[in-house]
Amino acid sequence: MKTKRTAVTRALWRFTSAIGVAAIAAFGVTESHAADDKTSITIGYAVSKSGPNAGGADMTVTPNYELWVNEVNEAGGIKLPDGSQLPIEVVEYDDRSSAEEVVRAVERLATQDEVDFILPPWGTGFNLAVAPLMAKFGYPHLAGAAVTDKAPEFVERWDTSFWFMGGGGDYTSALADILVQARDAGTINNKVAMISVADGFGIDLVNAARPDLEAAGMEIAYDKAFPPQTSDFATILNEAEATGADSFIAFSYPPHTFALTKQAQVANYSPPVFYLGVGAGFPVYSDISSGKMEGVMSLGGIDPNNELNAAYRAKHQEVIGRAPDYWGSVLIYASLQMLQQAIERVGLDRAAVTEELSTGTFETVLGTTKLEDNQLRDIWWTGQWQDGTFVAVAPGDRAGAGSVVLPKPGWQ
Amino acid sequence: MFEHIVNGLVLGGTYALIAMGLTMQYGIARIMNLAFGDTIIVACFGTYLLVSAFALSPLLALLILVPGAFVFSYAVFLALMQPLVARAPNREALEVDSILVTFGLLFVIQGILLVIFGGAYTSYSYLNVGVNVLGTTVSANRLLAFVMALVFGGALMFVLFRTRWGMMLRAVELAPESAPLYGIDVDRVARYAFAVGGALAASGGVVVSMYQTFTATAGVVFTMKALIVVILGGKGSLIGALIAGIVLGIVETLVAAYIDPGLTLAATYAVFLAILLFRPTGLFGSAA
Amino acid sequence: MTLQLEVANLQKRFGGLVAVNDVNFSLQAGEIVGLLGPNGSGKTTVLNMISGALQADGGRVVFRGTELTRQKPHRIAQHGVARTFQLVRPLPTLTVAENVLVSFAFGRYRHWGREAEKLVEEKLEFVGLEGRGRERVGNLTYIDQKRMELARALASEPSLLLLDEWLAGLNPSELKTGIELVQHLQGAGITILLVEHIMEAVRALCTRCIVMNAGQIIASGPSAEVLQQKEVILAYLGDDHA
Amino acid sequence: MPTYASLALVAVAVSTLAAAPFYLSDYGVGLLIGMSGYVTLATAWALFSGPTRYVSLATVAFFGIGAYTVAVFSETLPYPLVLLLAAAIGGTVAAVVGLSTLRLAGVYFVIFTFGLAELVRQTVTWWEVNITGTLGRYIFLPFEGRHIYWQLLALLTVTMLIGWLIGRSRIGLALKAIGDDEAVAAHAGIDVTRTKLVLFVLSATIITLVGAIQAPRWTYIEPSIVFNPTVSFLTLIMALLGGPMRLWGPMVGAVPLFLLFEWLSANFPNHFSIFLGLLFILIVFVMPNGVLAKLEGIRKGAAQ
Repeated sequence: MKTKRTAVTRALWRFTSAIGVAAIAAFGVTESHAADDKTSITIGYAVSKSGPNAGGADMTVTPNYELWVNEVNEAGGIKLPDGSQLPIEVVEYDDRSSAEEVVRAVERLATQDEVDFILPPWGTGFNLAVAPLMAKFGYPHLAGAAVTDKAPEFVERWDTSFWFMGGGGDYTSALADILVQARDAGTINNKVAMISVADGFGIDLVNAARPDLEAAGMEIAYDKAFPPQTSDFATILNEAEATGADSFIAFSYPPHTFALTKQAQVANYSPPVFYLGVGAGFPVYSDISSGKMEGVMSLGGIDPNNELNAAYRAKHQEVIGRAPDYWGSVLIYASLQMLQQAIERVGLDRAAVTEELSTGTFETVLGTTKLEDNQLRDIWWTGQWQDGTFVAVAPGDRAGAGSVVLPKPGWQ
Repeated sequence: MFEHIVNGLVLGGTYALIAMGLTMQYGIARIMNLAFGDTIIVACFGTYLLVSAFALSPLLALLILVPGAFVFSYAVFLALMQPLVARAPNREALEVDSILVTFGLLFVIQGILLVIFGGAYTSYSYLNVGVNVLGTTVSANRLLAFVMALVFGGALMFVLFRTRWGMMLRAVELAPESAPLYGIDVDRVARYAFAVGGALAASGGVVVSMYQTFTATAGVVFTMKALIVVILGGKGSLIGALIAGIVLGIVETLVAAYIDPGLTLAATYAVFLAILLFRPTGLFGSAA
Repeated sequence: MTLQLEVANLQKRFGGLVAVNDVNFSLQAGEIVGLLGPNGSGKTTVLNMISGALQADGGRVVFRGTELTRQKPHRIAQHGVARTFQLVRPLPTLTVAENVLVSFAFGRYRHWGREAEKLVEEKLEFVGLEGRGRERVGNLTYIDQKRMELARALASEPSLLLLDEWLAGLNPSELKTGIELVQHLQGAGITILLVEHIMEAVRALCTRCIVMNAGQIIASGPSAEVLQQKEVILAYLGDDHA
Repeated sequence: MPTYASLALVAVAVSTLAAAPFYLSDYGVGLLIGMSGYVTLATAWALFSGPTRYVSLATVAFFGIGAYTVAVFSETLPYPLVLLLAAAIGGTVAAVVGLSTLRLAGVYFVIFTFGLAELVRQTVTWWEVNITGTLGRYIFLPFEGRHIYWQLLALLTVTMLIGWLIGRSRIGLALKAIGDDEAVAAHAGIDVTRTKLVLFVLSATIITLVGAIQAPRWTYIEPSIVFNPTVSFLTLIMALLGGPMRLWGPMVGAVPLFLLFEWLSANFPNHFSIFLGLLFILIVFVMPNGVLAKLEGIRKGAAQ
């Protein structure tokens, strides 16, 4: 009996010591550092530096955060309304591509590190995961790398959220317009072959595209989703080609976009309309397609004659060592500039900054920018590779838009 | 139908190539190497570096990376696996230990790649031209993978069945407990088998990098595919890995063509689980 | 005498090899019967089929009127058939007492709690391991592990006990103790099927013997007679020469 | 029987932990959520895998099933019913899987369970894309961090209680016997298949509930978020670090490891993977049987 009792005591000792460790850790981290003399503006962010999301974050989000911080600090910091100028101090975490991690990282930034502002993570899902917290703690949430049709609804739900990339329907209706014009001009037939990656992004877009295309009277001859891990597209392209459709649309991620391009070249499949998803607007796409990307379409695009944008691209190349992509990067960079200008106007009071972001007008790399209902609507929806540049072609009535050139030339 | 078979064969060639390496490591060296895919990714980045920085042909990269991977894998076995083998009381304990250690190794390799190359998607083009095979156009680089799988498979098969060293390998695979009775140094054989497995992984990586986009964190995808093929073929069986890889390629292609591309992976796992349940020794494995 | 176990037309193949071919025998209550034969003659295979470790390819095993043929091992144990193993198989992470407790907890009458602890103590005392219940089985000597295994088999309170070379490897004085233990069991009304090579033990214990060679029964009857038969001697001699 | 004093000690510990959200920041609560989540996962995992030595990588399959159930039904059913439903689905899947796989041994079981997690993920993805036509799902439940934490704490307490009861019961003895030698266990009268199945289902049901309880914290879920294989691996390594054969082992492994990960990701966001990997290797080499076994070894060594 004696030995039994000691076993229980020992177990309890273990239990209490485990709790002790937990408690020490929890208390240890709650002591906040006193911030009487402010010597810097702290900006925190959690992005995926490892795990499956790292590829996307590393292309579109992280480099722009780094570029912006670098620029601000080189200029001596952000000028506050009281005349002081404070440099930015960064607190960064790796969310390891895990939703639970990103949520906790934001809680940590808000309640333990007590940073002045929090920049969002990469991806629609993760932006939605942190949105309730950002609203709860009163941080403006500049959701950059998130495509969602529900942005208006989210703005109502979380009034500190701002959405910079539009929704799936914006991109697909712009594409449908282009197809209708080309069909009516007799350049292409009525058939569309469409594939999408089976995750949030692909499904959002394909769900938006179906009604748009049907409303436009196009016939969807092939419509399949493929798993994100797919690496071989020979069969899918064969089947798509066999439908006789003149338009091929893929709502894909970079690995698929690249693989589709390579396979299309191998199979010499070059339909008049060749529209791909994320990745076709990456600078590296030119290497991927061996320089034969003329006529390929995708989301985003730039106005090649816009000097602001050209300067941004040059600066990105200089500081980060590579060019930004032609879609999301510039939008995220613009959101940071807006944050900076809002701080310069109203100081570090987060509510005031949120209000200013919502109502103010800003000079950014996109030109004069103003949000509508907390959303950036002045976005290029469709771009096309023309003479080595990914030129914005829709909305066609926006200043600086190029015109679509169809049919796409062969893979020469 | 015929074109799907050809496409499936070519796709399966890649699977076979990478799976043969794992079957050497798992079947003969008895190490369940979860970092196997990361060896492939290292070779991908290595090739990319040699191609982009030194303008080397990816085929020449083979000559550098494959011996490099052999030495690296040999060293890994010596440093990390040998002590585990020595202390393991039985096969199960070694399996659990090796899963854990190689899981750690996976993170170390991945972490180093992330520090050096970042998390970005990486890709380049080489031999991305169509080749007509019996009326079906396939890409030259994938065809190369297929041919390499056959050549390496054939060469290894020759070594296994026609040389003394091969006989020792097979002895260790079939009866690791009694092999020492015949004067076979099991540890040494295991070291070499592990190193050869690593070299095969690297050769797979070089070829894969020619047509597939890779990131520092993509290794686990290759590990899983290779593992599935190895289990399908029967662990330790090279011919099994070769055939199972090709069968898997054809199954995936047919499912994509006739059922739904969205179900290719589900089909893969379903086939895999069914084999595990009904014939756990694999299609070509020796009876348990 | 009542019929305890009836084995009829038992068959087992491994691949192309016929390990057990048309084996028939029966045991009466309270008997100790020896199952003899050279190595590889199929004795252990018969034992494995009775205890459910192997599925018979043909034939039947009926125990006290219950068909055991396609039952799982744990059902057979609960019906009252217990066994030991050719090489001792202790449960290494359990204590000696826990090893025995397992059979009380899941055997024929499923004892648990204080009552089971008491029964375990009794069984350990019976096999000569009194007071050693808290030890790890790894610390026991070979003979003590054998004792423990017997205690474990008895703890499922069987009416038929299958002993697979339980006396092998004992020195002469241990053997004497072992034989006495088995005789005690008979006194307690347990029927015993004994696979054994030690002739001294067979002569001392078994009223009847069944001799197998190459999967078949080649002789059976009262021990004294069977052990004299030419065929039986030949089978053993052949084995010794191999 | 435990003394009243030790019972009181447990009661004090649980109520202290339950009161923690009132004096901790949201981040503190977040830490406790993460910790209690992983402690529960690791303890539930070890309920089955510890004694039987069946190394399961299916943790995330059940975790994800729980999260998805909440996402699908949170709008239409009352929350407690959703939890019950999640438990029922997780348990049913585990029963079906268990019946077909528990005869696989060793590494085959490991690989099977990993494949199972992927199969579930692929099937859910395909179903959502082709049948329901959506992929991401939103969970708008009015829960704050502390509500989730309390639920997890309750689940953890129940799990520990179950583990403690099992350790003292017939089935606990049966599990240990099975882990040592299945054939001997069967011949002693233990229904090996049923015992393993019961424990597998129990363990999987608890894991499913962890996923279900944590899901509202992420607002939006999709297969790549909830079927993240890292969950399986971390659960495994935490349980192994502490020692899966002991009731307190998984907790002793999970708490420090969790805090270490947190510290690493804060202080070395760019080198996290490398440290994590080195740590794994170190654990295997230095304390292969878990911290508790190591501690006992040291204590024994000191006593001699």
